Amino acid sequence: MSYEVNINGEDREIEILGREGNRIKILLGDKTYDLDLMEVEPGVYSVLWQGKNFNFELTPQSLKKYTVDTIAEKIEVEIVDAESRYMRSRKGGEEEDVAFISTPMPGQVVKILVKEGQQVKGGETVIIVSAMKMESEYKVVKDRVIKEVLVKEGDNIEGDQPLITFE
Amino acid sequence: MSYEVNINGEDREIEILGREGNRIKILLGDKTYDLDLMEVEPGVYSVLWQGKNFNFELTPQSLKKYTVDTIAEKIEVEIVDAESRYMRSRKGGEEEDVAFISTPMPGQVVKILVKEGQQVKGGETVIIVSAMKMESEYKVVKDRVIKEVLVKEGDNIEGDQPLITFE
Amino acid sequence: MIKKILIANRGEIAIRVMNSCHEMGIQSVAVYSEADRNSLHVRYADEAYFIGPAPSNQSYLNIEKIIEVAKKSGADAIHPGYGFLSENADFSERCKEEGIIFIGPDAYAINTMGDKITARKTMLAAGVPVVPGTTEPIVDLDAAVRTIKEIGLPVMVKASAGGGGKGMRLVEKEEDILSSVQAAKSEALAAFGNDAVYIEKYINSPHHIEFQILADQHGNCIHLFERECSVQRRHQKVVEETPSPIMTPEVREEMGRHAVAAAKAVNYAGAGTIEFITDDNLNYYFLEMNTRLQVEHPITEQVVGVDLVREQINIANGEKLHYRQEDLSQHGHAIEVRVYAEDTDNNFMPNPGKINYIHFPLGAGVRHDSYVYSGFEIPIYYDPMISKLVVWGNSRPEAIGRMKRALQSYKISGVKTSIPFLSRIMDVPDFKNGHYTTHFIQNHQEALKTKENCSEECVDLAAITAFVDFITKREQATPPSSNGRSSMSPWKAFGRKKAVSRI
Amino acid sequence: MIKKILIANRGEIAIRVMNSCHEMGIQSVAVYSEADRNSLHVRYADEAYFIGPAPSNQSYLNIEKIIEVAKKSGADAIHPGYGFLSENADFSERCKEEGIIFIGPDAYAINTMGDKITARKTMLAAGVPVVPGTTEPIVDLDAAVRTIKEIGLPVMVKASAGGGGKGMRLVEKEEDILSSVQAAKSEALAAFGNDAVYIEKYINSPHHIEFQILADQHGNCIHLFERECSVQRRHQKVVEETPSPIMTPEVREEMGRHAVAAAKAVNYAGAGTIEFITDDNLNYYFLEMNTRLQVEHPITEQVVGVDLVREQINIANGEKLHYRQEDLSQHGHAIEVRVYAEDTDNNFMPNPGKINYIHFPLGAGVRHDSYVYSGFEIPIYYDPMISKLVVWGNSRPEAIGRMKRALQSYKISGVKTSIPFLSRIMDVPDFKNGHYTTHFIQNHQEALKTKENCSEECVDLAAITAFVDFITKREQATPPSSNGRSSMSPWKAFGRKKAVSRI
Repeated sequence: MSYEVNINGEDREIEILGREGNRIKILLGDKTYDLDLMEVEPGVYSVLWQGKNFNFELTPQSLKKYTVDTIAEKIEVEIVDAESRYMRSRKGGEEEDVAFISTPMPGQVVKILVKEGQQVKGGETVIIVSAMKMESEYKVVKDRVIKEVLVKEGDNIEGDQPLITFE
Repeated sequence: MSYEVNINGEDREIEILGREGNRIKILLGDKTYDLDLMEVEPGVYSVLWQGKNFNFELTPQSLKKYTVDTIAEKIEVEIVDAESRYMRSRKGGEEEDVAFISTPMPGQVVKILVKEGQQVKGGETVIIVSAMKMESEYKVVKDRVIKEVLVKEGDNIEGDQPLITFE
Repeated sequence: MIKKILIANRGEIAIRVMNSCHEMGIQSVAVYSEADRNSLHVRYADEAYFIGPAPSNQSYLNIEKIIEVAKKSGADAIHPGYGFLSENADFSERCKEEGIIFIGPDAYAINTMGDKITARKTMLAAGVPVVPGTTEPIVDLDAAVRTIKEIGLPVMVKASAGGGGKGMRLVEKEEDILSSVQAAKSEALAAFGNDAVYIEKYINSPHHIEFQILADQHGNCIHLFERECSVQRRHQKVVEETPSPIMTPEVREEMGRHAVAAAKAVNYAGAGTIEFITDDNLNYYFLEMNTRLQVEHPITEQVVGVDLVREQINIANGEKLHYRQEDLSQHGHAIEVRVYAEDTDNNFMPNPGKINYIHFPLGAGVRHDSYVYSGFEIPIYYDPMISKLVVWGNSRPEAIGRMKRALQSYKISGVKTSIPFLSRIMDVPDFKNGHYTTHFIQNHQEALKTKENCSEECVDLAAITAFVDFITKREQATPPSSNGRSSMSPWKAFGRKKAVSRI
Repeated sequence: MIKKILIANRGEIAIRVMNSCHEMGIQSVAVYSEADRNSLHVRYADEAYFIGPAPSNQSYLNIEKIIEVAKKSGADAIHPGYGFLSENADFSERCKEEGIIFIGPDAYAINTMGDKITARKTMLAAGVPVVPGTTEPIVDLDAAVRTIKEIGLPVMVKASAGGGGKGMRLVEKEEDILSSVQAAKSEALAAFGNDAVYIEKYINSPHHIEFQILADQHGNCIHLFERECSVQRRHQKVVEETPSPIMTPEVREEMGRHAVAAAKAVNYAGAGTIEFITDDNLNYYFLEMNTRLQVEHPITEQVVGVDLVREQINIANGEKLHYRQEDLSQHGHAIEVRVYAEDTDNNFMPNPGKINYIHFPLGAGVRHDSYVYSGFEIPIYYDPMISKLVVWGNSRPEAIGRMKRALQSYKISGVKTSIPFLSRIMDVPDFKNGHYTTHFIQNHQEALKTKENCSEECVDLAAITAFVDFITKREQATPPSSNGRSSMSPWKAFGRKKAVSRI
């Protein structure tokens, strides 16, 4: 899967090149970082880069959004994955005619708000999925008719699995 | 269910007479205590009795055994329930001829070590059950033949439910 | 001899008082509201009693209930801390009636000092300087001009019926006196239909300097030198230090003498504080007396070496003061900052909530008065102060360096705090040089807002850290697939192994 | 000027040194072994470098690796803390060769003081009293008797080839001299085939009293008074205090002068400690010099008001001492206890492990030097000291009361600690009165083992609490039955509600 991180509003590609214990090699944009990165307390990371020590405290704002508290300033970081790109593209008006709803992450179905054959309006939530203790609502972008509901409430689901398909 | 607590080696009956929020009324032996009892941090209790403040730190030693650290001394406390009494009676040589193995607490079956029809020797473990993150081995006291295994590994079980029956 | 003290307070000050009780072998009795059952002061006391719902007027301000608990528990004295009932003359009186020692002054001292006009008159009679000004409204123009010349420039002319700045004139030059008074009068007349004015000395660069005093029941009174409390935000002290960077030995001695005279004028017994407004030239005027322990008392303790709560208890016991004035001296320099759960970027809004974890700063010269712990939820009902961080240093620069270090290693997660704001104060050149007045925070708003930026690499690393956290947690959340290990990349296996070893 | 310091240590002392670096605006470089990646000293430094596996001979004692990191990081100085490489003359020399400032004395001073015989001779030459005794074995009976009379009673006669107490005789009375020497000699002959003996002054009630000194590179040297360290267990200090309860101003001055003379005799530069063995009559003899910062240095800092690490750095910078002897005085009383992760009931076995939570004692007069935090696992590879708890009080009794209070509010769960044992020391009358020698712990073994018992009600409440915890956790663990709420008693519902609200 390919990822980007949105840092204070700007998207940059990110890729883990290697990892062994705390040591991690990562590509951000065109820069490569060799790091010793450790979660020393819940949500608190110590990052060593070229000997320099950075202490970061992470506060998750949602599933993929973090506020990173450095000593100097707070940095807003959003993880951009396939789902985010899809969501964005829909927001952007250039709507893909997707055939189904899926989640990018493993989780559990909390609530299904539609039935097979039901007509739903654009913007309506059709399913709520919980992952990592946070719930996300998945909406349709335009008016659709529900074809199949492939999961039921309480189901554990893997990522990128069709959950609800459309006519 | 009737309980006793074994305090530094001595058994005394204990019963909750009433509870509302932190307030609890409890009978220990022939003494009644009206308490305000609160777990203020994990494993740390503040107990107010007649205004006096007692801070206790609990260290579970096993499912039913605690070391209670008071400021002055450490008290060993064991909860005595039906199971304990049964276990004790078996240890004491006065073996009941029980028809099945059961657990006093809800939990999950970790491992079943016997099959139906199998001959087992006294003292052999037949099933391992986990409850509250701790595993307990259940043994037969004398030589038995397994009649039925009513549960399978991974099953969630309620307390006092027959798990394995004997011929 | 006092054997058991009820502390009619909560939070850090309740614990502060209990500390001295423990050290003196005195039993302590806590009281708590519904919001405070799991507060540290309850666990810290020998006894603890519930006194009512969370709002303080139904609990910590409930005199009947507190007296009832004192009697039930057999407490022979009550320490009110600061705030709540600490300056309540009725409470002091009531304790007396009930035969319970109130650790604080009697109703007479509280009442006299509690009323601004009575206090002013009492101080004038005792020869303590007060801000020069008229006590009666003046209508006559000539009388006004005469009064201004008596008081001396600069003065503030205020409409006696006024408010909102209308009919107010600052007069700084002699040639402006007549025109200013006339302008103020006609403005007052137009606005309020009344052209009477008050005249008051205007303090140009005001400093808030206060003196700690201790007085026993036998007429002895000493002072424990000054505290400089000019770093204020909306009249709330933010940073306090002692000695004051603008003080001289001569003025200190004179102010100390006046502070003692002020206390003696109301037959004071106990610990108290005389607040003075002081200008750049060290002209000083009595502002008010706080007839209780101050929030900022620790800096005096650090520099003078006297435990003020212990002395309060000794005095309440009827003992004579253990110190003479000549026994006392100032040793080094102390600074206190008040750490609040507040959002300093958002108009200092209180930010109560649950503290996920807290690392207190430790080590040489650091004193910490607090009542919170990891997992504690700061109640919404009371003052959102988390702690008072106090440092001591051999010199003022050493103390400032130490405070910066301490603030840097002070970590609280879960609530927003004033720590970064306090840290920026330590960096403002005017603070470092000791050149500041009560306008300091207002005058340095920009500097105090300015945040350091991360370096480019720091931003990159912050983003990488968030990403790694996301990926790691996600891997950990993935349920094992049915065919087991085969689907697991070495990478995933690492993630899982780490998760396990962390448990 | 030193701009960046590598701290070749771990634990509380690494953080202690970094604190002074932060306060002085100096960059700090941490080094860490495999066991210390999540240690606080790593997060606390500006830079941190990995130096090898957990065992200290492969990491914190690895001179090559540490020099390599110093060069890589551009550190211009190395602070060794205490222990590890702090008294390693080769390391001091190697730093010099590499052009890195070693914050400590040169190889000559370390070597001279590191060898007992050389140190003794150097001290004798400098006029510093050493324990009187023979330096060569004596075979002749008359010579032995003459030597004993020169040294003065009591003396210890020891077989020169001896060990294990054989051929040892304590001589206290004059009439026993001849017979004792004869007995020692014949016993020695029988046991070792050699009847030569040593004779040494016997110190009856030994006190361990040490003097802190500071010396610059310009020949100036001052002392910062004494520390009393007689509360020891197997030669490990357990409690230290200053001033010593047995000291007099006259002896203090004389010992201070001798301490300065001792340091000057080896051209000492830096912070150092001269240890003396002292008897009840304040006769004192040089024992050894520690050519580094001591574990117990904070009590001197609290009472004298000097930051010793800051002064070490100033000295290493080539600065002249900032203090003259006459500038210094002792102010109040300080006590330090060393809190260990150990099982004092089980022969003081180290008890490393994970700290579930920790509440540090706070408030007036409490200083805490530590490096642990809630959730931290104390590594098994190093000294199991958790922290040094230091209190300051106006007087010795006030300091003792404060220490008791601080120990009482110091809570650590997860590992056994020496806190209860230390608390009992504070209660022993001989300690309270200041009447103790190095035999204190040995002589009060019973009192130090004796634990307070809970009252009958306390025992009941402890049992009830365990029971309630059991029942509550059990209810929470019960899966909801299929027919939902109907099976839930109000009691259960309460348990569940509570569990939810706790999240």
